[in-house]
Amino acid sequence: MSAKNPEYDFKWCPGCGDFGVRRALEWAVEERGERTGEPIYNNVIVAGIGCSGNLVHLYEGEQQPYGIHGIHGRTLPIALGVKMGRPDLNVIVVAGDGDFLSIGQEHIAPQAARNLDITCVIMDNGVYGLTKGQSSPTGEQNMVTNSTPYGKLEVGLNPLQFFLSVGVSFVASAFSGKPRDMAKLMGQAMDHPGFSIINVQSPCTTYNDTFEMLKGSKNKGIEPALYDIPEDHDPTDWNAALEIARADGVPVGILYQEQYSQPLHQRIIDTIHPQFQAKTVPEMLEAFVL
Amino acid sequence: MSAKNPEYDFKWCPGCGDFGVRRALEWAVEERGERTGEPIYNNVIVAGIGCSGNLVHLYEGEQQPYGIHGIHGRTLPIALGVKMGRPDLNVIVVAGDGDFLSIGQEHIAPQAARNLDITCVIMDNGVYGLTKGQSSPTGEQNMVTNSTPYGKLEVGLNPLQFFLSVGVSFVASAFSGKPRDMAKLMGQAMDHPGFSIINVQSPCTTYNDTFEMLKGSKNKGIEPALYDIPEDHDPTDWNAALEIARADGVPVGILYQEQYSQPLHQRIIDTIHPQFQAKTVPEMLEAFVL
Amino acid sequence: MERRDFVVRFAGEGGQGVVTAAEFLARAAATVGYHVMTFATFPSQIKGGPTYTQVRISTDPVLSSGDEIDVLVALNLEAYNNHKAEVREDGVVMYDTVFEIDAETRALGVPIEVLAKEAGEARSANMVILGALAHLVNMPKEYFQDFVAERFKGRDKVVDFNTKALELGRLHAATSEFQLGSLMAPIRPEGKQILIKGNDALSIGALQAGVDYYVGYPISPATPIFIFMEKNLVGPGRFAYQATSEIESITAIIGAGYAGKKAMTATAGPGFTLMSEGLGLAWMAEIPCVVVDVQRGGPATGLPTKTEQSDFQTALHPAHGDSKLPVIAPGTIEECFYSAIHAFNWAERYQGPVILLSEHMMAERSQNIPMPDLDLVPPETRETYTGDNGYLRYDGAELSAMPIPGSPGAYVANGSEHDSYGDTTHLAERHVQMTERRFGKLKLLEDGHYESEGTDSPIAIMPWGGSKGPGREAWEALIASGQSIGWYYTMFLHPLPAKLLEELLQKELVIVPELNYLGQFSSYLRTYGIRAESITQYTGLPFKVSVLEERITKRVEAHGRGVVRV
Amino acid sequence: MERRDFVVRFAGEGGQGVVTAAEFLARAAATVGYHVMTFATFPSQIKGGPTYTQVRISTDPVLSSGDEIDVLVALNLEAYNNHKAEVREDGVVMYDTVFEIDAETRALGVPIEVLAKEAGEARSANMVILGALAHLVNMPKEYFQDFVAERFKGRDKVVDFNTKALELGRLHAATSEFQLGSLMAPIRPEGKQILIKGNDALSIGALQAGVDYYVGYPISPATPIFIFMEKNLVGPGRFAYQATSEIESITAIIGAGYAGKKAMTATAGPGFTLMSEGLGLAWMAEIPCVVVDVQRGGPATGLPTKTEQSDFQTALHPAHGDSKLPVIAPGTIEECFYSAIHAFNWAERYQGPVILLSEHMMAERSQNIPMPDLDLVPPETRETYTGDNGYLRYDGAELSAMPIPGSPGAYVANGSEHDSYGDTTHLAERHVQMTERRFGKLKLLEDGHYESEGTDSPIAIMPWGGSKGPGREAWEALIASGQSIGWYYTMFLHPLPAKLLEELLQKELVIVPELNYLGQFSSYLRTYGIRAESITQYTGLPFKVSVLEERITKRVEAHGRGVVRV
Ligand SMILES: Cc1ncc(C[n+]2csc(CCOP(=O)(O)OP(=O)(O)O)c2C)c(N)n1
Ligand SMILES: Cc1ncc(C[n+]2csc(CCOP(=O)(O)OP(=O)(O)O)c2C)c(N)n1
Ligand code: SF4
Ligand code: SF4
Ligand SMILES: [Mg+2]
Ligand SMILES: [Mg+2]
Repeated sequence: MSAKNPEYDFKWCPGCGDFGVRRALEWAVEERGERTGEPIYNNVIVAGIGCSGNLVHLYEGEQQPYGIHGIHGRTLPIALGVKMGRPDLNVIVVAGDGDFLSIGQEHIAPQAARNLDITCVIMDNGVYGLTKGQSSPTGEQNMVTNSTPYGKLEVGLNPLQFFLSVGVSFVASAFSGKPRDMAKLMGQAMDHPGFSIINVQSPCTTYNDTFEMLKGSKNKGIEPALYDIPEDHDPTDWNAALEIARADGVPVGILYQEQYSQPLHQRIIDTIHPQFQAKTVPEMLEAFVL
Repeated sequence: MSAKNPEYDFKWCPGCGDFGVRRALEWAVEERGERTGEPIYNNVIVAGIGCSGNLVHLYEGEQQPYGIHGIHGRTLPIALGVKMGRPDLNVIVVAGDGDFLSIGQEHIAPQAARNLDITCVIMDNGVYGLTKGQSSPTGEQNMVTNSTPYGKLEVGLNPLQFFLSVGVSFVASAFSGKPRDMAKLMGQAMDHPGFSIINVQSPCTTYNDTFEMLKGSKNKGIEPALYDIPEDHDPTDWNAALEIARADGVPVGILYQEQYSQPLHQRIIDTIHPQFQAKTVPEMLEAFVL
Repeated sequence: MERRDFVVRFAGEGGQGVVTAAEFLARAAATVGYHVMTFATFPSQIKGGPTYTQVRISTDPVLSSGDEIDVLVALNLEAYNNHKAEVREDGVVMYDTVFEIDAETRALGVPIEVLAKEAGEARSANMVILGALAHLVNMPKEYFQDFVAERFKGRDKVVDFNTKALELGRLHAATSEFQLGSLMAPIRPEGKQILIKGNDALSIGALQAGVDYYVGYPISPATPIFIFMEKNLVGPGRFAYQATSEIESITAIIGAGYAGKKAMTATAGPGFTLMSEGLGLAWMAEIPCVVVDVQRGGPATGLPTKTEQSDFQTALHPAHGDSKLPVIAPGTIEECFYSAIHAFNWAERYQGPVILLSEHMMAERSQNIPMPDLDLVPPETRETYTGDNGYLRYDGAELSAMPIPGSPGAYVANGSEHDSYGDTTHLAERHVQMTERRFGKLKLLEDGHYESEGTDSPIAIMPWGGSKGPGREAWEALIASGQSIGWYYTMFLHPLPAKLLEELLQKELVIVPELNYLGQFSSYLRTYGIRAESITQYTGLPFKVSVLEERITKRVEAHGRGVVRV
Repeated sequence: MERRDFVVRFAGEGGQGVVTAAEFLARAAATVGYHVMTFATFPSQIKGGPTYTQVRISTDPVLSSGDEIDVLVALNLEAYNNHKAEVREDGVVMYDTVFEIDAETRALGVPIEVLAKEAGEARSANMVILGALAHLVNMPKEYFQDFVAERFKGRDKVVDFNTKALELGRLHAATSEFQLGSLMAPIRPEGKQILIKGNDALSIGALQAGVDYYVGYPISPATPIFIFMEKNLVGPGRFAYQATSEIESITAIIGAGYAGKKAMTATAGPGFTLMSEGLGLAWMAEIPCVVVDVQRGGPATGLPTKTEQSDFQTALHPAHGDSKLPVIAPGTIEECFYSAIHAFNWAERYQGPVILLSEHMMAERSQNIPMPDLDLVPPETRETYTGDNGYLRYDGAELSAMPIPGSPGAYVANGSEHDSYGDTTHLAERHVQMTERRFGKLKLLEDGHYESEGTDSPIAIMPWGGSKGPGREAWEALIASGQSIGWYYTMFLHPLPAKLLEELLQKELVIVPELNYLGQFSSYLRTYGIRAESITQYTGLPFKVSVLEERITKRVEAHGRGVVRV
């Protein structure tokens, strides 16, 4: 977009993790297009409000997907609207941890229960970037930010555990520094027939630079927090997934994927359509005739 | 209230489970008052909107607690306001499953992370009673109601699992038909220094009469769904609690109680107060002097 | 004495069949060709609680539910005490002899249950009452009998005991000396008639408009629309669903509207308020959708089962920032049907959110209306973009065709201020252009129709919404009594029909009867420079015609004496 | 040429020190006794993006940030291109010689970095600029030198290289022929002065009022208030906390207000809209609380870093049903302080929610003001109930003492319509009584003060909020030029001071300069019958004084020609 649109001038800070996420998403969408033959305009990106949400304007592929950049915290119900209005579209949510897990948190469990067939990419940086560095739900207890000058009082939210607990049918974890791997995960998530979430560690270089913590530093003797989920992990095993989510470190890969996942729109086609005989307006009115 | 106030004319339907909950709460509050010597007016009941929420007006003890009967779904943040404004008060939330788990669901995980020191009594009847029988989050998949004429599409929410997963520090399950037992649980929940929730099976005799399912019927050969949590269950064991929550049947008793539970207001006293030297207004202004 | 008109009120405890009896009476009367209107009010509780339902039966079209009661059917003592004052002097109280009332000249005790059992079935209690009622107004017994026979066709036993109950009730009443004159034979209205409630009429109107996406959350008095959609808005390409809150409802229909659907939700005040932020987004991003607010008593949780017209101000400006949403308000059950089509047409035409303001009063009452004319208001559909990629969605100062996902022309629908592509911008010129673009589109909606009569008079009355009926009845009475007052009415509240605005600006005084404290609609008219003033009422009940007559007359007289408006 | 007034704009990319330079200049100038005002605008992004900050320095009190630029300091080519048009004819553009500009007569290239390095430290670039600026207006070099010496006292090296950089900048400018005359020596204002931003002044005002409970959620431009409270509102009995959303903020402060606290939150448009439902509850249940809305450009996510006065309508009627909330809007930085006290006083006095409408424009600008007088507006506290149990909390038609949990007098604060106990009711008479009670309490707030001058004139101007400054400056110029126009101003927007309302009703024309499209405040005045009309602007920027002068003059002339209002 910015390529063709000189008026749009938003920029992420140098080194911001979101650059990698954007690249990965471009690749994944392109790859999906090539694979399925669907045009790019069959994709709709629903973006949250935050530095992260600006991804929707910065998408710089040859062709651009549709986008909605709405209001803070409401990506999921907007996506519900798009997807259930047009189940043929590929719907992708991009949002920050504040947008998705604080003000927008209420919308996660319901989509999980419905198994809405969309893919969410969460740019988790542990802070509110766009409003300049306040505490976010995923920030750890005692963390000092400008909104928690004496240390954050509440326990940090473990997003992967939360997603699993409320029944999200595809849960993955990724790192913005590895866009190729992430693009692959995104492709798998989009192919998953149901509600999928990829929680991406996407560090905020300005307010919460976790690159070193994530990648480790040989010089400073810091062990990397990131690790690849072992090949032998069975992603259909919910308990094993929960164990990974609750363990130390930041896993990369698919934690959980429900084996027989039937998305909401499919359930409707399977259970309601056969039961129902649509009435016309004259037929409906007829029922009220005196 | 209704005793002294002839203008108030709300009534629950005959047999409604909420009668038992009210009785239990009256007992528990009275008992607490006797035990602690605190007057009844130290209690504040924050009520949801629904048949259940009317409990706040129907409280018929000698003396009445304070009450807030506000807007649909907002019991918890209102309780946050009361409790953190006045940590010396005993704050009790009474709400229905629709109020607490649908529109109000977003407020649960944050209070759990904060460990707000209040007690919630959820009257779970699997439907929206006051709006005449629509589907609620705890209703089961395929359930037919007037809002799900072709069967509910999404998976029913398991409230106990949800509470445990988001870190509620005291989780119990009760049955409205056993008010004495429930009163005891309520007393324990109020004594727990942190966020406690008692999920009460409180059947809606008009729209979802589950008494038979819960209590069973010898005549019809229906096994009761209710069972007492075995004495040997260790309520400090989170995994064991989760197992109970995920298993079949409706447990009665305490599933989980965090052993070292430090509520939000205590954390502030312990961590912030020692760090902080309060400035006066003149001191603050002085910092801006030219 | 011949009567053209007759009002019965059934009052008792919820669960005593008050609503059923009234609906049965209304349907029976309408079936033989009378005009009928019901009115119900009850507490916000499921079983029990004081409830009453009123039925007005008339040989002429009915505009209001009737000021005074001809017959009060009291099913318990409390009901008797609460309602007796509203019985007209020559009216009758019919009460169940299971309780005693204080001495009362015009009271007819009926041993309802005894007679019903005698007829063979306690459930036929309502028929006993109807039989007695029939006698009181000298109605041919065939009316009800035929209706029963038709209604329960094939279930002979039911027909039998109900017919007997009717007869026993009639005979019992005949033993008394009470009589209210004779209700004239019905003048059967021309054309097919339907008996329908406002919520149902509105729902079917929406289907006629082409609604194909509905997400809603239960709330009185809008729930019946939601339930109607859940049941009927199904099949390929259609979707109706229960949200977890009104915030979800509004944002979901915005997503659907963006995706090309005709999307709608319905709610009442508390839910409407929760939709505020979403409505601001729909306005800003230019996304068509329809939000029905079936008003009830406010503020906050308010009075869920009472009627009020107090959401107008908030409907105009639900969200922060510069916006002023299109608002349509039906004033009759018929208009509930047509206004739903207009609402969708507006949403599609100007590409934005439209508020359809209904009221508890209309939502829950039954009335006979002519079978709606499906050709009267042709459904419109937005202009969609059919070109290639690289489209400037928000170019220029006027409406532009809307691209739909799945076709070329991808853009970002943006809740931040944006440029022609939909990308975020902070340029002053853009904000000016886009603000003017958004407001400019309202011009497309200024051609709504309106009613005007007696336009020569410098004084007019102009009710809105559900106050149309009582307002009209009062106006007709005032005209008949020789007063000179103009009549204006439109369901298009914002933007007002341009010509109507011009006409109103000429008036010395425009009197607006409305059911709220603030005089919300007259305040709105005054912002345009119209010399408008309200007659307000905030009891949770509709206007009585006689009260309106009196208050209008007083205001007109004061005007004559040179009293100027505030 | 002697000058009393001087405007500099620093423009560049975010991160180039634009804000720091301006703040430094303002503080230095204010320290020696000038009056100063800054104005900043930047995109909604963290680093980079076109940013500018303007500083006005004057020997007299400053009312607006200045229409035309005397000196533009352009730190990149884009900044130069975007801003050069606003430089006055005899002004100067100072630009960094790292880039080239097209031929321009009055442009002074400064090798900023080179000179800074020469001074010994690249970080002293800003001082090079300030040195050059000092030369342009012939400012004694001691002003900045002394300020640097004081500011960095004890850090000799820093004092040293900054002083050098100042001097190098000055000398470089002196090699050019540019001169803007001499800025007159400052006339030091009497009494202690502070240099402060609107958000800080408002926060301290709230503390002075006795706020003891704050729950908030980050949002521009209100975040600084939140952060101030997080830092300062701590200690026993006090609480400041980050909510998960604005719905949580508002309902939490309602709970706290009920529990006896002076509770507050601050937000901007999108958050304010989300608070609508809660505000309706606070009105209905009569719970004191203060909600600050620091307005930004709307609607929806809108223009987070631009200024606008477009939330007024929604502030009055945020929620469905009959309510009309008290609204106070400060118009200056000083008023930010005092209005916060008034807002709490109102909330406590009438027992309900009060909206304090600030603006981006004031929130983010620095200005010197006299040290606030802590005795001027004594904090008020609600009347609390001290009797026994069995109290009728909502009895009668007037305010009644409020019981506080933990003391006798328990009742239910109810969002449904209620009786005197607070229990839910559906009775018509109760709804009438309670509605009148709620609105009647507003009478307690009608004694606000206001400014009025030139009251003989049939025409007046009456800006509100942040448009007060430019409006006043324009008015003073018009009066000086011999025009006869009255001046009205109040920060008490609703309810208006009763006497002011009376005065305004006498006017032939009240002109309201305001930063929104709809003319929201003049519309509101027209609902009272006042012949008000707006001069609107919706660019996201404040009014220029010259533009206002011209537009007011035109309107007054049109009035003279008999043009009547719409
Ligand atoms: C209703 C509402 N409240 C608050 C805001 C202000 N706001 C904008 S972005 C943001 C948080 C962003 O945090 P996150 O989602 O983590 O995104 P990030 O910037 O870190 O990528 C907030 C609170 C808003 N736009 N709307
Ligand atoms: C914002 C809002 N939306 C909807 C409603 C309507 N409403 C009242 S009670 C209720 C649901 C009640 O269900 P639940 O909480 O389970 O209580 P129950 O009646 O079953 O005890 C709803 C949706 C409302 N009052 N406010
Ligand atoms: S503030 Fe943080 S999240 Fe935002 S753009 Fe900068 S680095 Fe990225
Ligand atoms: S509807 Fe159900 S929940 Fe409500 S009072 Fe009746 S039985 Fe109880
Ligand atoms: Mg973030
Ligand atoms: Mg329920």
